[in-house]
Amino acid sequence: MSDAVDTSGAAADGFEPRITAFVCNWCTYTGADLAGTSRLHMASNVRIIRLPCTGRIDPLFIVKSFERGADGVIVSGCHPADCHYTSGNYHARRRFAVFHDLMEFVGVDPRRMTFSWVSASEGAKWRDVVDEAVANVRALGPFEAYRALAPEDAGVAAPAGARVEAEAS
Amino acid sequence: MTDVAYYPGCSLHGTSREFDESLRAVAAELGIGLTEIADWSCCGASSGHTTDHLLGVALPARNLALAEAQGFDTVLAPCAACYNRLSAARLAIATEDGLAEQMPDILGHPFANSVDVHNAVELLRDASVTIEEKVAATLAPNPLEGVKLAAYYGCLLVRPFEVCGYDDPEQPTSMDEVIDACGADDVDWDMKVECCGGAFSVSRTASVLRLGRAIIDNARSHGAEAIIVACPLCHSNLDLRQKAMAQRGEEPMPILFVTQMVGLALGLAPVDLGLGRHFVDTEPLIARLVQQAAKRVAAEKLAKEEAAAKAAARAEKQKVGVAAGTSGAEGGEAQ
Amino acid sequence: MSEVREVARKLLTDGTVRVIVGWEDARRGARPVFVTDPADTERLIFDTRCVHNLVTYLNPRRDNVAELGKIGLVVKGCDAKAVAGLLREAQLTRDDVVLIGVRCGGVLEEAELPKAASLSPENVAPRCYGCDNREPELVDHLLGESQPEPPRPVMTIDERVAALDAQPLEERWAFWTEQFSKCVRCYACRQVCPLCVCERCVAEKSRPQWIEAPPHPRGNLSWNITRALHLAGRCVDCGECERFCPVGIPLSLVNRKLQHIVAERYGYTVSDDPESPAPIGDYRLDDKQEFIK
Amino acid sequence: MSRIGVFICHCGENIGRTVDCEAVTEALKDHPGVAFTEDYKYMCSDPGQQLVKKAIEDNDLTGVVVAACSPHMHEKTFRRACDQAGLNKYMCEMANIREHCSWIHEDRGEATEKAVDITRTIVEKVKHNQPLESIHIPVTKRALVIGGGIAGIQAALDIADGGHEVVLVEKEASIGGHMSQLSETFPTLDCSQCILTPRMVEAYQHPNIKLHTWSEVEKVDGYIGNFTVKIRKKARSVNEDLCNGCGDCQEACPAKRIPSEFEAGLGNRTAIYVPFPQAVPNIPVLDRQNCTLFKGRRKGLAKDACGKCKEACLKDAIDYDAEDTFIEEEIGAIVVATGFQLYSIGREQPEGLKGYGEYGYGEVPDVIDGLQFERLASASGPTAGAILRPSDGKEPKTVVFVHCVGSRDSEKGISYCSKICCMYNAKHAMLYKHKVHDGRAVAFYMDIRAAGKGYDEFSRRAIEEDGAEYIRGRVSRIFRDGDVVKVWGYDTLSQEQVVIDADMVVLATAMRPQDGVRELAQKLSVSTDEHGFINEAHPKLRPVETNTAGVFVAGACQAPRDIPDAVAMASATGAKVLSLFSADELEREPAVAIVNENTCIGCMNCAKVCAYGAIEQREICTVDGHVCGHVAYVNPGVCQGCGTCQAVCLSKSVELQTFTDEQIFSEINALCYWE
Repeated sequence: MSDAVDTSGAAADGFEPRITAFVCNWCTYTGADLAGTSRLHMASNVRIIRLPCTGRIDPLFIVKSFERGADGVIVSGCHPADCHYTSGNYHARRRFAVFHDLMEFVGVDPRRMTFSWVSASEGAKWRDVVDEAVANVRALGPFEAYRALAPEDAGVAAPAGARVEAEAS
Repeated sequence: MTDVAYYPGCSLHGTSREFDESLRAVAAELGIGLTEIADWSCCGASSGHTTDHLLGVALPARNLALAEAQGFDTVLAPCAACYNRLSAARLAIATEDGLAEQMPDILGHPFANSVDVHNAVELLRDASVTIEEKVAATLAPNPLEGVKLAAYYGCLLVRPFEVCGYDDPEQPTSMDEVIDACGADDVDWDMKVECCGGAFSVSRTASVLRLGRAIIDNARSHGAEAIIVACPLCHSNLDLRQKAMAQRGEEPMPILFVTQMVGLALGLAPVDLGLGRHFVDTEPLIARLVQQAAKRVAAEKLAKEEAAAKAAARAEKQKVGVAAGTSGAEGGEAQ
Repeated sequence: MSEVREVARKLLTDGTVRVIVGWEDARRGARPVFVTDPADTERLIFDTRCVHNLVTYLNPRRDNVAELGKIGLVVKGCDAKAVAGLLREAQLTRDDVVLIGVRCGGVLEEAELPKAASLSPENVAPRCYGCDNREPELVDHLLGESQPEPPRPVMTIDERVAALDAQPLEERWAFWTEQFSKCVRCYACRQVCPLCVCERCVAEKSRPQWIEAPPHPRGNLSWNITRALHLAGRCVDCGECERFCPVGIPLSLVNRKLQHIVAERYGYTVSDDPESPAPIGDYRLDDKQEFIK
Repeated sequence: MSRIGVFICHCGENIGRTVDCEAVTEALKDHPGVAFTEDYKYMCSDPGQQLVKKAIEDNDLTGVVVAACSPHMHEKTFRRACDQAGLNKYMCEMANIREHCSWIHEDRGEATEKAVDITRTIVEKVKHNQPLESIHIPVTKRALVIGGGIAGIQAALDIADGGHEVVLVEKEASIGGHMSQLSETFPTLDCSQCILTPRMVEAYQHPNIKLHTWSEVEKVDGYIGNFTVKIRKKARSVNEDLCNGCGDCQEACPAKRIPSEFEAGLGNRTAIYVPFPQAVPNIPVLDRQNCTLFKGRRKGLAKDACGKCKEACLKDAIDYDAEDTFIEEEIGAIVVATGFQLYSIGREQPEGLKGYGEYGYGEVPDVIDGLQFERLASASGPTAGAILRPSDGKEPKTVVFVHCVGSRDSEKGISYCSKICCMYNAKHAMLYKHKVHDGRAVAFYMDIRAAGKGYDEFSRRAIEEDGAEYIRGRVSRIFRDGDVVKVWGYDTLSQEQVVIDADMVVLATAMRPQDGVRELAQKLSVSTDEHGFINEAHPKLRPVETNTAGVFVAGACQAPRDIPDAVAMASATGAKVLSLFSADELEREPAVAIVNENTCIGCMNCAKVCAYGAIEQREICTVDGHVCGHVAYVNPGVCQGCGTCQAVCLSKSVELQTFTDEQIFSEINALCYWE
C-alpha cells in the first residue's frame, strides 16, 4: 500500500482508511457516474460493488468486508418511493435498522457503517457521503480490533473458503 | 342533573346579559346544572389570536385548565366567539407538536386537555327531545306554535369545520332542529351563514348596516316573524343597528336568542328571559303571539265540544232507531 | 398434573393423536417423554422443572418424530409462540398437531432437581419474569388453574441488557468477542432451537462460504451475528439455546436485545398469533430511518 | 479454469490523463485466471471492438473484462461484440475506471492503484459468471381491452388491424363511453356522434374483435403473455343472437319514466332499453331493478305482473330467467381503458371527498354539470338540442359557467387539475351563444388552461367572437332566489364582488376515475394513486405501461385526459401490444432468481417480499408421486431481478442470476486489504 500523502487532513500516522461501498445500480451507482461526469473530486479510499437493488444487499456482505480488512462500509441506494423495483429499499431499510442496532450492541462503532439514500441526480451528495465516510473512519483509525480476532494461522492471503484457482501458468 | 362548567365570557356579563339570563332559566327548566368556572378570564376573542398564535391558544387554555382542575369534563361557551376560541385552542394543543409541552409552565399547573367544549345550540339540539316533551307538558298555550322563525348561525358558530365539527359548515340544521322542537316553523332562507359584519360594527358601521339589511330583508321575504341567533355580536349587529338600517314605515324584525325562544316555548315569563333588554322591542310580537295562541286554544276547545255534542246527538238518535225497530214490522234482526 | 393425563389418555384412546409429547419425572429434573400407550399417560407431569421447549420435536427436520404419527404436544406460553412461528412460515399446518396448553407460572433456571421447587428470586428462570403469554391462546385445550406471576429474579435479563447498553463500545466489544471466542461451533444452539428449520444452514454453505467454519473469534462473531439476525422478530425467548450452550455464552441477552430492537422500531412483539406478519419481510412507508443520511 | 481477457481503455485522455493504463495492464497480466491483457486508446471504437473479438478467437477466452467507462454506457456494446465472437455475452463485464476513478481523482498514483483494484474485482467476479441464455416465454397473441370508450375502441382497432384477436369488454349495454354523450367536440366543434359512431361500427364488425358488452372482468390469473381472464357476461334478459334490434319491446314497455343514465338524468327511458339510438350493439338490456315484472317477482307474486316486452317480441328473444354467464379467455396482453366519471357536489361522498354545501349540494334546481349540458345541446338529447332549463323548460337568458368545481381543491379531496374543463366550458359558452343569440354567457375561471393544438385560439374565439363574459374569480355561493339562481362571485381583476341573477348554472366538475377501478387494479395487481387513477410505470418514459409486465393503460383511467390524449395513448398501447406479439416468444434478460429446491424449506418469506408476485408455492413429490412438501418457485416471466428474495432467504436457497452470492463474495474477496 503506497503511503501517498493525503492532503485532506490525514491522520498523524498517514493512515488511509479502506472502505467498500455496496450500491444499487439504478440510483446511487448512476449518481456516482454523474459525480464522475461532473468531475466532482473526492477521496479515493472507496471501492464500489454494484448490486441491482439495496433489497439485494445482505448483512453478510458487510460482515465479510470487515473480515477482509475493510475499515468502513457504505451502503447506499434509491430514496424511499424511488426504488426501481418499488419496495426493495423499504425491505433494506428494516434489515439494516436491525443490523445497525445489533452491531452497535456487539460493540462495532456505527460510524464505520454509513447508510444513505443517493438518487441518480445527486452526484454531489454521493461525493459528500464518500468524503464524510472517509473522514469519519480516518478519525476512528484502522479497524485493528476486527483484524485481531483472527489468529495468524487464519490464512489471510488466500482467505478460507474462496476457491483457489490452480494456475498452470 | 348533568353538571356542566359554564364559561359566560365578557359579553354574557355585559352587553348581552339577556343571553345569560335566558340560558340560566332554560337550563334550570331542562335540568342542566350550570356551574360558572371559578376565576375564568378573557378568551382572547379576535384580538388574541390575531396578535400572537401562542397568546391566542394560552388565554382560552387557561379557562379549559381551570374547568379541568375543578373536575368538569364539558365546558359550555354560549358565545360563538368564545366557543370558537376555546375549541380552536383545544384542537391546537392536541395536534400542533410542541404546544402541549409549553402549557404547564405557561398556565402554572399541569393540563391534560381532557375537557370537551360545546356551545348553546349544540346543548339545546342534544336536549331537543326533552324540550319537545316539556313544551307539550306546559299548561300555557305555546305562543310559538306554527310561528315562522329564521335561524341565523352567522360564521363562527359552525366554521371552521375542523374546530366546530358538530354541524354542516355550509348548510347547518342544528338551530332549525331546536326551532322545530319548540313547535315553531323554521324558515328555509338563504342567509343562514352569511356574515353580519362582526367586529367591524364600530370601525365600518356602513358595511355592517348593508350586510344586516340584506340578512333581515331575506328573512322577511321568506315570511320570518323573528330571527333567532346564538351569538352576542350577531345579535347586536342585527338588533342594536336595526333602527339605523330600517326604512320609514317598515315592520321591525325582533332578534331573539335561541335560549329566549326556548324559554318562551316553555312558558317562562319574558322578563325572566331578559326580553325587555332589546333595542327592537319584542313586547308587541310576544303579546300578539300569546293572544293568537290563546285564541287558537280556545277555538280548539270549542271545536272539541261541538264534536262531542254532535257525537252524543248521533248516539241518541241511534238508540231511538233501535227501539223503533223492535216494535216495527219485520222483527227479523231482533237480538 | 392429573388434567394433562386425562386429556392425553382421551386423545390417545380415541385415536385423535398417535403420540403425546410431554414431560415425565426423571432422577434429576423433568425430561421429555413420548407416550403412545394410553396407560403410560400416568407418567406425564407438569411443574417448574419442565423448562424444555418441546416444539423442537415438531421441526420438519426431525422426521423420525413425525413418523410416529399425529402428535399431541404439551405446550407452555413460550412454546405456543414457537408453534405460531412454524405456522407463520408454512412448516406446519394447524391441524397437524393437537396443542395441550398449560397455564404456566414460570420455570426454574436450574431444573435438574429431584423434586419441583417453588419459585424464588434466586432460582426462577430470568426470562419468565414479565412473560406476556402465561395462558396461551393457540391451543386446543388449556389446562391447570391460573398461576401467580413468577417472582422478579435477582437480576432481570432487561437489566443485564441495559447494563451492557450503558457500557462504552470498547467494553461491549471486549465482552462479546471474549464470549464468542469460547464458542466451539458445536451448533447445539441451532439444533435445539424450534425455529431453526433450514434444511441446510447457511453456516454449512460452502460455495460461497459466508461464515468461516473454523472456531476462531472472527468466524464465531459472524456465525453469532447471522444467528441473531435470523431470530429478529422470530425468537420466542424460550432460552433453550443458552441452556444448551456447552460453553455458557449468554445468548438470551442477544435474543432479548433483538426483541427490544424490533419492538422499539416496529412495535412488534412475538406472539402466539400465527396471523400477525413477521416484521422482517414487512414494511411501512414511515419506518424510522434516523441512521440513514 | 478461467481464461479471462482484460482490456484497459484510455478513453482518449479521459482515463489516460490520471490513470497509468500501461501500469494497470501490467498489474493484471499475471493475475490468476487472466489469459490476455491489452490497453487501447478507444476500446468502444470499431477497431477496439475488433481487438476484443480477435483476442477471444485467438486465445479462446472464457471471459472478458473491459476496464473503461460505466456499464450504463457500453455494457451492451461489448456484450454484443463478445456475442459476435462466439463468447456468451453474459461472460463479459465492465470495470468502471472512468466515472468512478479517473474523473474524480487527481493523484496519479492513487488513481492507478484504485483502477487496478476495480479491475481485479471485476475479474474475480467474471470467474463466477455463468453462460446464460435470455429467457423465452411463449406469448398468446390475443389482447384484452377493458372499457369500450374511445380509448378502448381505438386500442382494439389498432391491435385488430395488426392482425391479432382482441376481446373488448364493456360494462354498459353499448360501447361509446362518455364521448357518445357529447354534443360537439373541441376544438373543431365537429359532432361527436359523427366521428365516433363509424369507429364503434368498425369495432363491432371487425373480424378480429370479439365484443362483450354488459360484461365485466371477474378474475385475472397468469403473467405477461400467459394471462387467463374470466369474464362475467351479466344477464341481459335478451338473447343477443335472436334479437334484430327492431325496438318493439321498448315501445311495449309500460315503465317509461326511469331516469336515463345516458341522458344524465335529464331524460327518461323504459325498463328494457337501448341507451341511445346509435348504440352498438343495437341490442336492448332489461333493467331488472326497475322492471315491473321483476319487482313483482321480488315481492313474491305468484303471477308475473307484466311481460309486455316478451309478447311484443316477434323473435321471442326475451328470456326472463337468463343468468349471468362466465367465459374464459387466454390473453397475452391487457389494455385498461376504463375512462372517467364526473365528481358530484352532493352530500353523499366516497371516502376522502367532500361535497359543495356552498353550491347547495346539488339540490338547487337548474344547477347542472357539464355532461348534462352536453345532453341539452345534443340533437338526440331530451330537448333535441334546444338549451332549455330542466326545472320549467324555459330558455335561460343568463347562464353562468363555473370552472374548477372540485378540481384544484385539496380541501374537497381533489388536488389535481382536470385538464379538459377550460376547453369544454369555452365550447359550452359558444354552443349556448349560437343557440340563444341574445343570451348572456358568464364564466368564472381562475386560469384558462388551453395548451393543446388550436386550443387557445378556440377559447379566445369564445370570448372575442361569441361574446362570452369571462370573469377571473371564484363563485362563493349559489342559491335559489325565487325564479332566479343567485350566483355570488368575486372579480379579482376589478376587485369587486359580483352578484349574477342566472337562469341556469353549469358546473365544470372534476374528472374522477370510474367506480370499481381500484378493485379491477387489484385483480391485475396494478397499483393506483391516492385519487384512484392507475399508476403508469414511469410518468415520462413509460406513460402507457404499468409496473405489471403485459398490462398497459390508456385514456382517462390513468389521469384526466381529453379525446386526443386518449386516442394517442390508445394507439401507443396498440404499438406496445403489437411489438409484444411480434415475436412468437418474449425474450427477457436472464437476470432472474432461481430456487435451489434441495435446500428450500418452503417458508415463503421470499414470496412475501416480492413486489411482482413472481414467486409461487409448488408441490414437490417423491418418485412415486406422493406429495412430500412444498418449495418456492420463481416464475422467470414475471421476476424483474431485484434480488430482495435472496437477501431475505435465511438458508440462501435462491440465487439471482448475474448477481449470485459467489460473484459478490469473490468481489469482496478481491478487495482483501490485508498487507
